[in-house]
Amino acid sequence: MLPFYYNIPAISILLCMIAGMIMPLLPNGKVALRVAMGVSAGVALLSAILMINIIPVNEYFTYMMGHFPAPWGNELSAGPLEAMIAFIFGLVMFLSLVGGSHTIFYDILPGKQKMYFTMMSMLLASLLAMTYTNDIFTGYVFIEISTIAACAIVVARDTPKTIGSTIRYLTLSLLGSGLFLIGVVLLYCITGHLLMPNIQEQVLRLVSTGLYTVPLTVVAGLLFSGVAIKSALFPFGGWLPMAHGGATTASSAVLSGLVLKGYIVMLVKIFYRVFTIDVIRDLNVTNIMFACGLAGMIYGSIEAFREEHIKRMLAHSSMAQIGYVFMGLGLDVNLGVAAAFLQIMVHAFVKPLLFLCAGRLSEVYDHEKSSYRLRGSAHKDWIAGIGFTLGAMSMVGIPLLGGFTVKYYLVTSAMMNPAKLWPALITLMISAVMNALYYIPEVIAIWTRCELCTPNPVDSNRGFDWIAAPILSAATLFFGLNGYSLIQLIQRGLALL
Amino acid sequence: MPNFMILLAILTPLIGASAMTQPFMQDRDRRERFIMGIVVLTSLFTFALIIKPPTEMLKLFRLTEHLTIAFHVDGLSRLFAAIVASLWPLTTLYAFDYMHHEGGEQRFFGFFLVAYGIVLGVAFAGSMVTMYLFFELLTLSTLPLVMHHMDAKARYAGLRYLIYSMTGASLGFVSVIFLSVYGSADFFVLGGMLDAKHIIGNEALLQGVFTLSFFGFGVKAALFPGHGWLPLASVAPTPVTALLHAVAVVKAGIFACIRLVYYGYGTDLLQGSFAQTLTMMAAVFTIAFGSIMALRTDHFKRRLAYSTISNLSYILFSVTLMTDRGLQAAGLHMIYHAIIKITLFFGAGAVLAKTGKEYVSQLSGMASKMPITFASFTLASLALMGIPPLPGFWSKWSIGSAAASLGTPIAYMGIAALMLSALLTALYQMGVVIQGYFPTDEQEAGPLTPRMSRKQRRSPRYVLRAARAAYSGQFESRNMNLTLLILSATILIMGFADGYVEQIVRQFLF
Amino acid sequence: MNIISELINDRFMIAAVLLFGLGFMNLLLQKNLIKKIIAFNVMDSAIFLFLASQGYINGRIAPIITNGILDSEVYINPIPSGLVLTGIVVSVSVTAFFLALTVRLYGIYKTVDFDEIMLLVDKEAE
Amino acid sequence: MMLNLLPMITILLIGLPTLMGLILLSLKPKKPQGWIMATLITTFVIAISMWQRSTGGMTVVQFTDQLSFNFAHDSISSFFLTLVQLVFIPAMLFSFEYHNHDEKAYRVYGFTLLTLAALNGLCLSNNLLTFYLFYELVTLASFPLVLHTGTIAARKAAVVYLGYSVAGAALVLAGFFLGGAPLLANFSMGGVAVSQGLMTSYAWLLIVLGFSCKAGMFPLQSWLPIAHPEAPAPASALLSGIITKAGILGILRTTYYLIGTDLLIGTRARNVMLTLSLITVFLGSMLAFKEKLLKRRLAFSSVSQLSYVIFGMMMMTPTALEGAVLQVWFHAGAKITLFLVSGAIIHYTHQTQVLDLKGIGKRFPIVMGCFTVASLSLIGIPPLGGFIAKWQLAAGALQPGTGLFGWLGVVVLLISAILTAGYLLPIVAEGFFPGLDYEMPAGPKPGWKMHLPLLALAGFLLIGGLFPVFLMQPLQSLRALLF
Repeated sequence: MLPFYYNIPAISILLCMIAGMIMPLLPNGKVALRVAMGVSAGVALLSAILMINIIPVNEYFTYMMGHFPAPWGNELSAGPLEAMIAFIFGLVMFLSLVGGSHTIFYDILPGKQKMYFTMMSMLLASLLAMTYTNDIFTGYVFIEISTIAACAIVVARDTPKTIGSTIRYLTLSLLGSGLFLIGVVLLYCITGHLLMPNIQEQVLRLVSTGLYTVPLTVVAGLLFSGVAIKSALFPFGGWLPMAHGGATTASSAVLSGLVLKGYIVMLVKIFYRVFTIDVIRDLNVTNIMFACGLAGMIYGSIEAFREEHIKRMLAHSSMAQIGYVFMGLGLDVNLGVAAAFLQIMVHAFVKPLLFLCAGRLSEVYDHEKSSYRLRGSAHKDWIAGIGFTLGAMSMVGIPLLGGFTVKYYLVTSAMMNPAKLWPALITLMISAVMNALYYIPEVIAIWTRCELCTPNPVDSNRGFDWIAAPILSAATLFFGLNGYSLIQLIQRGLALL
Repeated sequence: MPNFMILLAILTPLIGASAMTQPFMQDRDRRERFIMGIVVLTSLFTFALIIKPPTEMLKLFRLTEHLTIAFHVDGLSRLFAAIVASLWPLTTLYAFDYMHHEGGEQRFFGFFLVAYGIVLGVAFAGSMVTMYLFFELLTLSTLPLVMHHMDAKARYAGLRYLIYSMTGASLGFVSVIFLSVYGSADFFVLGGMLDAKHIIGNEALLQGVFTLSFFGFGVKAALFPGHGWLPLASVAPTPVTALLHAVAVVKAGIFACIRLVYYGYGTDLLQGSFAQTLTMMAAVFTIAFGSIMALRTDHFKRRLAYSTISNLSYILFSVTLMTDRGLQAAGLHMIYHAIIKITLFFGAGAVLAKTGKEYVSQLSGMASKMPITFASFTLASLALMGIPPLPGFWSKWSIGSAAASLGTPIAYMGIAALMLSALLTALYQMGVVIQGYFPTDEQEAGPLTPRMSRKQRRSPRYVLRAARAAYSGQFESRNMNLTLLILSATILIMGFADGYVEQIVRQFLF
Repeated sequence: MNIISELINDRFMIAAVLLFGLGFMNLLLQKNLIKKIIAFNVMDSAIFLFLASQGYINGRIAPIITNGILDSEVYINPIPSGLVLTGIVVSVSVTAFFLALTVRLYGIYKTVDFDEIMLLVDKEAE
Repeated sequence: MMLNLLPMITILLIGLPTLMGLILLSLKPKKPQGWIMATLITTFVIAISMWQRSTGGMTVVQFTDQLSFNFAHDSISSFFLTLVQLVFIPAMLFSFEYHNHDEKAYRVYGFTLLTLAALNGLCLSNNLLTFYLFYELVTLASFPLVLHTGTIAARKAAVVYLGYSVAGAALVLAGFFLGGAPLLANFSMGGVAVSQGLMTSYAWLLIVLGFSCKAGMFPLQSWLPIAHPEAPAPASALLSGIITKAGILGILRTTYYLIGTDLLIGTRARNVMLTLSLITVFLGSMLAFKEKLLKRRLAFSSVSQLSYVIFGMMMMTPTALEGAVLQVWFHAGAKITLFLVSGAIIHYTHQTQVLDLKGIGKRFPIVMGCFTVASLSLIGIPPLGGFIAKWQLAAGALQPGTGLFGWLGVVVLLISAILTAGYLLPIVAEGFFPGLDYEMPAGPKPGWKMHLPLLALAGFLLIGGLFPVFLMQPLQSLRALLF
């Protein structure tokens, strides 16, 4: 009889899916919202239990779905890293729902609200599945599910603009998943397995014999480019600003904070558990990641600097932040990958914080989104103001906040790889300056009183004021102050993959 | 002195600032009493720390294995903190009158107090990352002050200020990491925090990184490539230009550079390296460049800003000598230039505030209308020119002799630059004084003070009355004159007591 | 001679690659939304064809136990077929979603040309 | 007895004029003449009473262990001190009449007195730091004189004057830095600097160049002909006649009392100075010869004449030094006379061009008489003072061991003397013999306040020429001490 916490991954996934299915049966959106919040909170709780159980003993286990043992059956695998990620996904999903609930009911037609929460739950389910799965084909399936769910929560606020951007988003996502699928299929044809450990031994055998290096490179490339498209890495990121900028606040928060990261988590898991990092290094995929990452950092920052619509600006900045992640992955050093994961976690908190606060602030001038029109809004809603300021500071990289820790570890790991040190360093510096240039004027604008503007009284959103904003801000500070212990945890988790 | 006093000194003004947002601060008298109270209290704490520095370091958070947020009070901190803590109350006093006609006082004084706390934070920072933290915060807290007017000009100046500072900060950030990785711990130690066994083989790399971050922190000190923001920033209200852009912020930049050279990388690593050559050349160039630009500028405050640029590079030049004498000379000029330049700016501000004259060429004959202002301005100008025994001479003296004792070609170039800039200083300062005191016939000044009969004029009562008239004249206001008089007195006293000042500086630093 | 036989052996794979390329390019570049959807389906079916062809082994039968033969040497590999089924389900659902969006847009703008639609959308935005 | 005398005379010589000057500037009295004269006479009496007495040093402020303000009175001090007081009285007296219609006269008087104070401090200062202080103060106190007329040109001239002087001071400071500690010692006979080889001689060169700027030596001479003519005549007389001597004193102190001649003879630095001084002598005379504006011609003549002094000091032979000191005295006398005369002419005829001075001698016989005497002295015609000075200079230059420069110097001096005659005597000739067709215009005549100073100065030149002993005797003792 295996201990209870072995079931937690499966339970949390199934919990979300079931919740998603029952949503349409619920009386109205308010109830559905509560259910969704409850589910995501539950997921966070379960993952916390899982963490408590496995992190101290540093355990990594696989969990068999159904009754077929490997190599036929379908497995989940979990370790400290997956547990942490799952916890963050659950928590942030919960907070986004809590903080964004107002705008959800403002933006979305009553008829569609229940569906919206269905999609949210499905999204969480697919994210968790992508994190936990031990079977690459299952991975593909959940990628597709997440695609549909993500597009759905974008289109939920159904205006022509969002529909249009959704179609663009959908098209590119489909291209991405197509590439991913063909990669999976090729891998299966080469190795004859779908479970990561079994594939791994085949791959290692092939590599040792030196056969099939070209097909392996092709496979790695296909998987990478599939994920790159879906997580809006530089050349493929065109769809992101429209989609994230147009969606309702909660959706943007979740999309920028979580969805983009889910794919990357899965990619890293594949690279570690299927190819092993050394093979990937030999296949030169990391160099491409590195280059694309740097390009993304610069491009995203510049675009964000030129953007005036505040939410699109945040979306552009997400592109830059994804660039940080891929740079970390591309550095060829374990600390770099760890730093990338830290960035994933920090950004998972900071970006929702920024989106939620921006949403609140724009409510002050009845949902006006252009930066210049937000002057003085922070005085009307000082919690959102402080939250936004904190997030912006973290993005700029002020010590004591998460952003600084990430930057520190990225540079430190870059110093271990002299070949990539200077490009990484210079790009980091440029993008840091750019960050300051578009975040700080924003902060100043929201804090300067303006006489001409006519703010309308905002009804207080208790969920946001008392739960979402404080917790997200606290998390930002937490990452700033405990970087060392976290990075060690992550490294231990990576070692187990 | 327990070491949590440091936090007390840093936090007091911040708390005070948070009170500024409250509506009950609308009332002017109450607000001014409150602000003055906070500022004086903070200065008292600071002086307590300077006089009886706490022995052990105050470690707050451990960010990573190498980075710690820590505070301590060492010689350099005491020096810098003393300057700041003694000038801040004066500026506050001055600002009360000045800001009265600028408006937006609540916001202004709020950030003014915040800046005080943060500058103290820079002064008492015990580790590289702490200093970096407060450095960034300093930029953010002074930005609203630069953009105070919120018109296009101010916003443009603010943006430039932001770009320059952030670029500088990100260059400095590199050093934060390299020092922490190549060093044993990132706490400041006189002589360098680097770990000897890590240095071997990486000298060139470290020197290169040092050069980068020296220019990075030099941005705040208006070192040549990064000087562009300072003249623009003179759109800010005068108390800001005077205190922040002549003393607090820019001296913080220099403070950081000193930390970098003497407490971070250590002079042993840098002495005689290409890093020293590069930085020193930049400083030398800036000295000449600043003076020339100052001479060519007609806008009063901008002229002073350029003069600040050149004078700051005196200090940086002396810092890059990388000898103990150089460090001491730098400290000396830090003190003296602070007092002199703040006096000059107050003079300029008084003219600007009371007559709205912005350009030197408009000032002809103003001296007869604002006697005290122009008297103190002249005194400060002489001090800046380096007329013995005024303070400017002594600091220039120690810089020059320190450079001569180093004796490298660039050091001699530096002396030449000092001399050139002495000449130019005389020209651009005396230009103002001449305008003030000797209006040409073409541009005769307005009505002078009322003439009296000889008997009246001989009588001592007249002298008193004249003095009183000057003290609270129609053009000059009480607080401004008070500050100006205090500062002039300080300049004179310091000039004659130079021996003691140098002794104190030496005692602080070594 | 053997080149021909090679080609004949790999006929499924070649067809799959051609179809995939066709679908990919159209999905990326096609303006007409309906054609986009079709292209997507072509692309997916290409992958399924490929997968199925990989799983099929000449001269064997589907793994359905009818006449009591239990020797696994007789049957083809069942897993690819399973994967294909899953894939078909996924692609069908995506197609449905995509079509739904298209219908909404057509309802608003009376056209299925994506570029035109985006132009109209931007015009509305102003 | 001397020692406790020093504080008093220092206070009186420096403090009294300063006080008077400040009072004038602040209270702007209408009729300050009496007070001013009283001050001047007091200082004069003190200077005379201290004639050739030498006291020990007196530290006023001790800044650091090395840097201090230190005063002393010795032979050289007394030479310059006496001269200063001597020439200020007539110049001031003259300016009373010159400024009789001037609303802002108090400003001239006040700054003149401040300049006097600064000059006195200069003569009494006993180390280079103190000297530097008063050197700067002389500049600051005297440039308002140039500024006084308040025209744009005057302002330009003042700024030029200021700039050059400060640049000179900056050079001195640079020399300080190079020379280092030895230069901080108190002045003492024959110098104190321990040999530091090349660096010291270059430091010396820098310092001397810096001082030579005030003395208008090439290449730093070009401010002088711009600034001096712009000032009111009495002021420009003082500028040209006595304030330029501040530079001379500086050179003399550094060379003979700080570095010491032994260290310098034969160094490249010294040769540079000799060459420059000779160039200036010739250049100044040439330019003066070609100049048409009277006051500027006189200014150029100062450029040339002062470099006689520098040349004399650079020869570093006892006789040449005597010549230099004598030249200081008699050039001061002559040049002040000339400027005052030009002032009188300007005041009463508003003529500034040389060519307009036809028959001026017939109109103002006494004034032009003094002009003639001064010119002759400046050229060096016996029995006037200038002759003795030039004679001593030449003799000193021709002493054994002076080498090429000696001969060269004498030749240049002769040429320059001829040129001097060439640019001064025609004025006299034209003035007294305008030709038959000249009829004298009617107009006001100078009063006693102008005549008396001129006559006094002319008399001084004559007496100095006839009985030079009162200068020669102390000079003998001085050379005994210096060499």
